[in-house]
Amino acid sequence: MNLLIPLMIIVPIICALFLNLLHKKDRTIKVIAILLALTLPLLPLLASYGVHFFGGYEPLTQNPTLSAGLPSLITGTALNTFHPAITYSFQEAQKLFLFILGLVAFLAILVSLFETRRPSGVYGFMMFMGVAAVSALILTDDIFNFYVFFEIAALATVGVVLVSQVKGNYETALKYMILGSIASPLLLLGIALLLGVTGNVNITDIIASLKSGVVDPQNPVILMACGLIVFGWLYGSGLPPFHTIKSAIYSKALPHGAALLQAFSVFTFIALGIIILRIFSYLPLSQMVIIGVSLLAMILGITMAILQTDLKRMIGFLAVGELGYIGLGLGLGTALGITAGLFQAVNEIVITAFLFIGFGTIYYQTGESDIRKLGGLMVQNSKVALLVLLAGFAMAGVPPLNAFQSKLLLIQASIQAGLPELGVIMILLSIVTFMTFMKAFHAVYMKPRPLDLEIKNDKIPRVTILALFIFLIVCLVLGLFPQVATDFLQGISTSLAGGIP
Amino acid sequence: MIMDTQLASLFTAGALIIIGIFAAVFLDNLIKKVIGLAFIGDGANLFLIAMGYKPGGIVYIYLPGMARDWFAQNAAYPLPFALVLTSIVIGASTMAVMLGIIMVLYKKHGSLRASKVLGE
Amino acid sequence: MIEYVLMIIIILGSILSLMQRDLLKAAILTGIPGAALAFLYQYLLAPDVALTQAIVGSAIVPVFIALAVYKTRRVED
Amino acid sequence: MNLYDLIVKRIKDAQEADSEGPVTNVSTSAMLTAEITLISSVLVALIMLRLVNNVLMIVAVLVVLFAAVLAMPTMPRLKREMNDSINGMIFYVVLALVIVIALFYWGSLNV
Repeated sequence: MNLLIPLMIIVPIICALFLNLLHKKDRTIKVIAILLALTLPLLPLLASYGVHFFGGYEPLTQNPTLSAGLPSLITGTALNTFHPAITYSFQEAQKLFLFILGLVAFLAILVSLFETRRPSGVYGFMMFMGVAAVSALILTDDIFNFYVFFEIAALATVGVVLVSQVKGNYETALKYMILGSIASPLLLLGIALLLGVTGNVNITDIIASLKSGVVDPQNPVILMACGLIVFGWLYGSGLPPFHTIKSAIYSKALPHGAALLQAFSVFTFIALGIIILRIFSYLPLSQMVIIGVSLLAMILGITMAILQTDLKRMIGFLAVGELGYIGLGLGLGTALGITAGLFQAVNEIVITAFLFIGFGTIYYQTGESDIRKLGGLMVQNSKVALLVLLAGFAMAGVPPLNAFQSKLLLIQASIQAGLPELGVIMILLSIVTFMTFMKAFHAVYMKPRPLDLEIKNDKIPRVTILALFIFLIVCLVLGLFPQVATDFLQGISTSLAGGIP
Repeated sequence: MIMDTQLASLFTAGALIIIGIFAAVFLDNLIKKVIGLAFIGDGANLFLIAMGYKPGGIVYIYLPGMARDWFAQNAAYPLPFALVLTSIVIGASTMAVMLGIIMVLYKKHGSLRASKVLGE
Repeated sequence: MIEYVLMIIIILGSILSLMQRDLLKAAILTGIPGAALAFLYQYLLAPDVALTQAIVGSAIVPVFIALAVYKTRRVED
Repeated sequence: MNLYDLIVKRIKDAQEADSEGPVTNVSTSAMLTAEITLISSVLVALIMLRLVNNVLMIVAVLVVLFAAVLAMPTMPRLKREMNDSINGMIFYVVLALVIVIALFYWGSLNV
């Protein structure tokens, strides 16, 4: 038993509830919130690898005392290896993902504590709750548990948008909830079909019963379940047709909230993507659909991003478009491709959070995010402008920074898998991404300043600049030493690619 | 009967889901939309329940005096039922949040028509 | 036999509640499929779920919707 | 009047019909870039059809190329189509649901 594994979910939930109890004692809350948020990236680093069974119900094979008196009807069959408890599995890949999630959450919460006037309240609650839900999504090996936390993450997303006080946030939140109420029952329906056919909700057991031939893998019901789960995946991660609503959600949140929300959707993307690959990798169609949807997301997301005039909406569309790179890596199905895709996911979370918080300083200073009304802010804060420029370089894949390494790996993987066209599209769209970024950068920092632009807050909190520096350091470390991250991902990608004949 | 109970409930669940999607797509009133969305959730729950049903079975409560093997062969499968309890509560809370947002939006726009409140 | 009647009530009740122009009536009619679902769960050997559904589906959900209707407007425009 | 001017003129016309803010140099060039990116990446993606059949690939690429040139400013239309209205969004969501289900239900048995 490894007690630190459940703590990774319990700590953020306790933070969420506890900090609301101390309402109105702002200074204390600030200190406690920072200390508790600091444990989020530290916990996964300290925990050792292992599996946690909630309630302590191990599979019978691992618990001889429980299985002693049982009839051979149970111990002699597959029931002996089934997992009766909700199982959380914490391996190398989960360690990396949870560390990155914790880091982004810590920095986003840190910045929000100093940029918003009231540190306690619903905003912090929603952020911590979302972090707890997404940690559970990454850890869980139980598909119904996944669904429950999926819904909680969606509600937390809505909550972050509702309290942002950006114009039009209620409308966007309601749209997101209506679309979510169509999509998530259908995800539940897919889970119900899987449960009905295999009699299990534990993913390892579902795979075991599919592999051993207890259940016919070509059963039409299972194909339908795969379709419905893929549909839920589209909703959870904001792939087309959900890309418009997802980018609207990012643009209606506060910048630090958006930095966290994009991390939520990328982690939902990889968590559910890994589940789809694990269960349905024997269907060639599932990989084709992943590739097709990812291509569509890249093309639509990035071309729509150029046309936007709202700064946050633009980065929102870019974030959706970058999801496509991860999907291509996963869809290739080779070990190299999956490693590259997951590495790209880690990089993208860091870089997009970097960009959101970096451009967020503009919103903090002027309260304006329409690029036609902005300009000439280089004079105000040239230091932040330099950092934002570096973030843009990182997103486009300029060598010493991290996305270069992962995009290079992705292109190598696509050539190795015999699909060099994907590499060409990736390079093309990277160039357009960079152009989009430069358009925003030029409009905000270099264009002559409009006369009616007024600066509300002259001074950017020092914490924000510190957060940007930490993001830059992470980008540089991952860019110079990609092995730091890829070593963690090696295990999961070989096991995922092993399922493909 | 033409159909057994399990199949008929699966069809009922499918009909509920289709009615709900129909309402979400074609009805313009926000409250009607929310009612329709609640039906989609109900349909998915009924589907799960029907998955656990056992024709001619008994309720999955182990009473003293029952033979263990007989119970194991006749009881309904309780796992989906446990899941539905969670799902019902999630559905109700999601609906409450949506209705709350609708009330705020009504104060702002003075209308419940989706094409007016949520258009563009 | 009774379960088939319940299924028909569920489907007809849901359609009926969506057809009302008076939103308060629609809110109250939502309780009919909710309650019928609860009875159906009882017939499908799930008494504990039936209890939850009876409370949520036939009381809480209609009351929530009715409250929302009171706070907004009663007749569909 | 060469091809570039022709394309830019058509894009400007389409944008004026859209009438959302003034038509600036930046917005026109953004529209042009988006248009070219869309067409070229779709064309490159279509080359992957060679895994199915070579002739099919050539035919598909040519057809899409001609269609793209004939219906040139597709981007303003696409942008208008992907607006934030809830009815459009729900329509596309249900369409995607139908496509995904149909693809998996009938597609996987024959691939």
